[in-house]
Amino acid sequence: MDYLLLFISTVLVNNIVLVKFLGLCPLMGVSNNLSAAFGMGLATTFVLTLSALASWIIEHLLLVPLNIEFLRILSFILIIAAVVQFTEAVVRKTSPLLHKNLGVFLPLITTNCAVLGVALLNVREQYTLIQSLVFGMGSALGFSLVMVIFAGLRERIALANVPATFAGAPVSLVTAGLLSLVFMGFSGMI
Amino acid sequence: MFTATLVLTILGLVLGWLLGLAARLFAVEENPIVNEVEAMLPGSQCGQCGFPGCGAAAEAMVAGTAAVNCCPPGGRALTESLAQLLDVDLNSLGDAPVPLLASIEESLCTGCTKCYKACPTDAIVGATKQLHAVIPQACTGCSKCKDVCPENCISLNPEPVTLGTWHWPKPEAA
Amino acid sequence: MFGFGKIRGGVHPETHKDLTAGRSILQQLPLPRQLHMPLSQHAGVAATPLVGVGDRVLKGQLIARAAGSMSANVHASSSGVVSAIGPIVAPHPSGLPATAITIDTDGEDRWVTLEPITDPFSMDPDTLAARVEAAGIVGMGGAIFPAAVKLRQGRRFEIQTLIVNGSECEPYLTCDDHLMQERAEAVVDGARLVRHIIEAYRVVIAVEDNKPDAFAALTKAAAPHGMVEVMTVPTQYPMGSAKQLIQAVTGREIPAGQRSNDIGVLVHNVGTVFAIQQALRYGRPLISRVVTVAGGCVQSPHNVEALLGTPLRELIAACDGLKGSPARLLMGGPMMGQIVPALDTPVIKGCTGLLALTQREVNAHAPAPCIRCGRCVDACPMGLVPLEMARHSGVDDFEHAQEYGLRDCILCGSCAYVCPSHIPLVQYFEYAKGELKERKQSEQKQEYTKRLISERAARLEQEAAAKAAAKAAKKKKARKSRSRESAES
Amino acid sequence: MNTPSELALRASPHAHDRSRVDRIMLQVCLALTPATLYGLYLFGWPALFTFITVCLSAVLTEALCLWLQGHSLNRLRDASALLTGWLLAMSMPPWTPWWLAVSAGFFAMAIGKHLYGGLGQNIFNPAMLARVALLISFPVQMTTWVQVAPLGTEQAPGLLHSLAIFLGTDTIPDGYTGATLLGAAKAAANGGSPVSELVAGQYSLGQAFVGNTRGSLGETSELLVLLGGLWLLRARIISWHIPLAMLATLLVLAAVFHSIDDSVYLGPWFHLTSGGVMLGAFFIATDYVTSPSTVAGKLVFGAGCGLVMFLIRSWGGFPEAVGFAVLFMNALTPLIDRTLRPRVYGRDRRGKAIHNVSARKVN
Repeated sequence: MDYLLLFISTVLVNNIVLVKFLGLCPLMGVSNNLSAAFGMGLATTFVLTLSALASWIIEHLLLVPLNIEFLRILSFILIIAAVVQFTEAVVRKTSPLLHKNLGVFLPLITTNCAVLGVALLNVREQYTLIQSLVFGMGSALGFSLVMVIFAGLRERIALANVPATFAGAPVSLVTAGLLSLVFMGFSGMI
Repeated sequence: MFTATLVLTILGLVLGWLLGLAARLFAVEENPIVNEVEAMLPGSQCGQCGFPGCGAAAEAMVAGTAAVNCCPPGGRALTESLAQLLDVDLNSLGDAPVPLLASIEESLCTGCTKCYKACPTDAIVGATKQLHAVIPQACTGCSKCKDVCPENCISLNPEPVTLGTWHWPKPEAA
Repeated sequence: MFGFGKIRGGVHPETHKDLTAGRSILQQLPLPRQLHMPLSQHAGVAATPLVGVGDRVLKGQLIARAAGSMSANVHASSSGVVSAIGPIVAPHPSGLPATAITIDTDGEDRWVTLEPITDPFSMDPDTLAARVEAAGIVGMGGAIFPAAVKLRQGRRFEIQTLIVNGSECEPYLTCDDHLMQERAEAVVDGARLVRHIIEAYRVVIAVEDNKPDAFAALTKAAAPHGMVEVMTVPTQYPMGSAKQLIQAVTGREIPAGQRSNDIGVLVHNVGTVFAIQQALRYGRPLISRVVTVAGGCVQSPHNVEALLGTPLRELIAACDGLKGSPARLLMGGPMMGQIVPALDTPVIKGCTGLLALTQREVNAHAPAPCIRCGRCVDACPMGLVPLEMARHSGVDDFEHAQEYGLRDCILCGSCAYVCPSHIPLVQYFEYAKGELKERKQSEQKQEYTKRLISERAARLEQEAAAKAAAKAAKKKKARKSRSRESAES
Repeated sequence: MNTPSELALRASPHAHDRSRVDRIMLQVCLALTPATLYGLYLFGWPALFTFITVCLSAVLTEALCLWLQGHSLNRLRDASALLTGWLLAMSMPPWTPWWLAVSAGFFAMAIGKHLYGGLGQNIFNPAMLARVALLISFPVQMTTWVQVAPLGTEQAPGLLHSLAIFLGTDTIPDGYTGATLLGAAKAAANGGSPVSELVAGQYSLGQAFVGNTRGSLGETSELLVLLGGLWLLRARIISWHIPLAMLATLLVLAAVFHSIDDSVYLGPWFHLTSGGVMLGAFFIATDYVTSPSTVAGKLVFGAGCGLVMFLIRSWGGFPEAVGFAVLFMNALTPLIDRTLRPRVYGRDRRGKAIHNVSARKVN
């Protein structure tokens, strides 16, 4: 039950994108097409879950025993980069079209602050292995949910005649803000 | 200090090894995109795009030095499929050149068969000392016939709109 | 069997059919001085003219022959002299020219010798189909598909139900209604003949329930022949569309990409059936048709039986002219009819009506932005999402427009009729369909040129090879003769 | 007539029913009128000032935006700005001070609507967007609910006093303000005391329905709002799918949870008759622009609104949830529209041609 609560909380209430404002780069970059956004969501889910797991292992089996916590960020980035490279190889093999759609944003998951953020938050909140995994997956699903919703909205906005001053990134950013406003309705739950 | 260096080195080595393994496991063979583009082009080597032939045009398009709508015989359909393949924004392109059709001024034609021989698509029919005529369905508007005509009796004009080709224009937006 | 009758969506436009109600078909129109017979009054390839300028022609004489199987014959609708073969303003909204044979009538209206058939039921169906083809009959409800092609296609299928389409759902139009009322026997006879040709198990004449007189007349006429059912279907636009009518009568849908034949159904319009009856019983080719002349701007609206080729002006004159200047002048009904570019354009085979509408009747307004109210979605009889189709067509995103159903759109106009924003939805679809067609054609042309180029390359290669071979042979021969010479010496 | 002019080149159909956008908008306004008048009567002069200010602010902002974009001001005639302002005014506290009323109308029109290109292009319901944005930005003012003080009674402030309250030069008298019933229930639940007692003490179905309770104009008389909504249904301005799905979902969820533990969860009738649910179901959620356009989509949308509303009301931090629920489903609308389409004639749900063995004769 606790895990379920943690999961719902990370998906809806403390959404990584709309409430913690992490991972905005892919949100803006890849959400102009629904299928790409969905693919990005899946890829990020994969990376996030895997890196949350791996970073926990590194943290607790390597850094803490050896007393070298000061290497935390460095080693986490190393792990994330490796996981992303691995994911890219997989995506390229399994879905060339998705690979093309995601383009540069796939390797850029490396610098997706959500990924590093979740790994670091796991340490800060002193989550257990399972909790880290749930937190990682919840965050990733929250990220995917927002990506997909946002892509749907942007496909509609793309057809609207937005005033030239706001067309493109401005209206997307405002929409992200409004969406975040909407998600505030879930605050107070849990 | 030593531990830190060692840990990072080992970490790097292990991850690198894993990635190398993954790269081999998920290797993808990529086919050269230039061939794909060339296969899509009409292949009449007409040169209306300004390049010596379809192969050169394909190379230029992939390199980004030629616009994807530079091929008049290919028309909008080709432009769109190329734009999708090469990931080009269609709206960023200017107006495409209009496809043209050759027509022979009958009063001037001497039946020299020069155009007939030059046509890459066999779109001109006729025989020696007889009037030549253009088959519009086969003509790509490449102007090769015009270049060789000694009588200057070939002209290139945009395709006329007929009942068969007319269609409703886009309504004005509200 | 009467349990179906439901179609999806649809609209209930004001019918305005009372304008011509109770007025029988005007038959004796003054013979026009000139008749323009366009070579393309049918779907498919234009017919090839058989006469030249200056030729005398008789009424009913074949003046242009069908070019290939998807085409239709054209007959002179009165006797006279061919005065021109050339472009006239086409009965088409674009106002572009179309080739037509112009006949200066001589006033004698002299028929060619006709070949009536005394007992068509004893004849071979294929022969009858050939007679229908010879008579130049096309779909008279506006579809203008060559009738003989449809009959022949029908013969290749096991047709369960022949539906005679009497559900004239377009507002104003009553030409079919009057045909059914005044010539019920001929319509029933025609239905039996078509049934004989395609060997259908069952014949249903489907009449919308707002035409009780036609229903009564047909029922009476059909009574002696047990096999013709006369059935009412609900009054609803677009009930007259074949797909919808089939759904209403049989409860089945035509699978996407297939034709009604595939589900064992064939639909013919009452006008077509009547023309077929005339051709088979009396040998008369298709040279006239009933046209509804109506609308708020017509002095005395009537149905008139007009010779094909009659300038539209004459029809209006026969109805005592116009009152006021019309906001729209249409050929066909208001829902799917098209604007007429000029009143000189002639009556053609698919001309169901000539409407002169007032501004109030048209009720046109400047388009406003789409408010996504979804009324078009509710009105669409095909289950499409017109608002999305139009939005994507508007930005030339035809792929998405197709995804939302552009391909299945029958252009019935129900969506545009109910749109509170008055968006010209149908024009968006026409535009998108036209663009897609153009693209397909240019793709086909490209394939064709590619083939031509490779053929040419092969030919050149062959020629070069042949030349080389000839050269080699010559050389060889020369060498041989030289060696012989040297041997001899 | 012989020359095909630009105007003449019009595609079919050449007939049209009598519907027009402006007529639809005005009909919706008309449907709101009884509830509005009653609400204005209940809350007196300050409410009238607020109402007029919000509507005026919305219309003027629309005019400003149209002017800035170089559009014709004729577009104001479609009355959509008036309707948005009206709905917004009906969902705000009746005695909202002038500056809040002005910003509400401005936010709804400028950010909620014209940023996206104007009529028909916005993705969130402008009225709800403005209400939620203000609720989060000015939580105190936006939850200042005055007690019912019908015009002509002693409690009702006079015209001048009302104006002073509205302009902020005078404060609202003590004892006038309090929480809405839903707010009180939320507070009770948070404080750990059973809501059933509170409900038993203060709530009566009849009262809530007729509307002598604290709340916004659209929240007080659920009955009049419901009647207006039913009239819209009858006039075929809206369809039954969204309201029914929304109310039914809320009803069922509330009934189930209430029967599980009535000390924590409010009863179904309480849910339905409080917090402007009727206004939300018939007037807000059914907004054409921001709700799905297909039947299946509408049902899902309505059910989603009901579900989210129940979630927030039962476990969230905000007492009433119509705004958040509708906005959340607005965000999902493009996805719903994409996935839930009608079945196409001759095709199955997935768009494949329906199966048929061709009647072609074999030989």
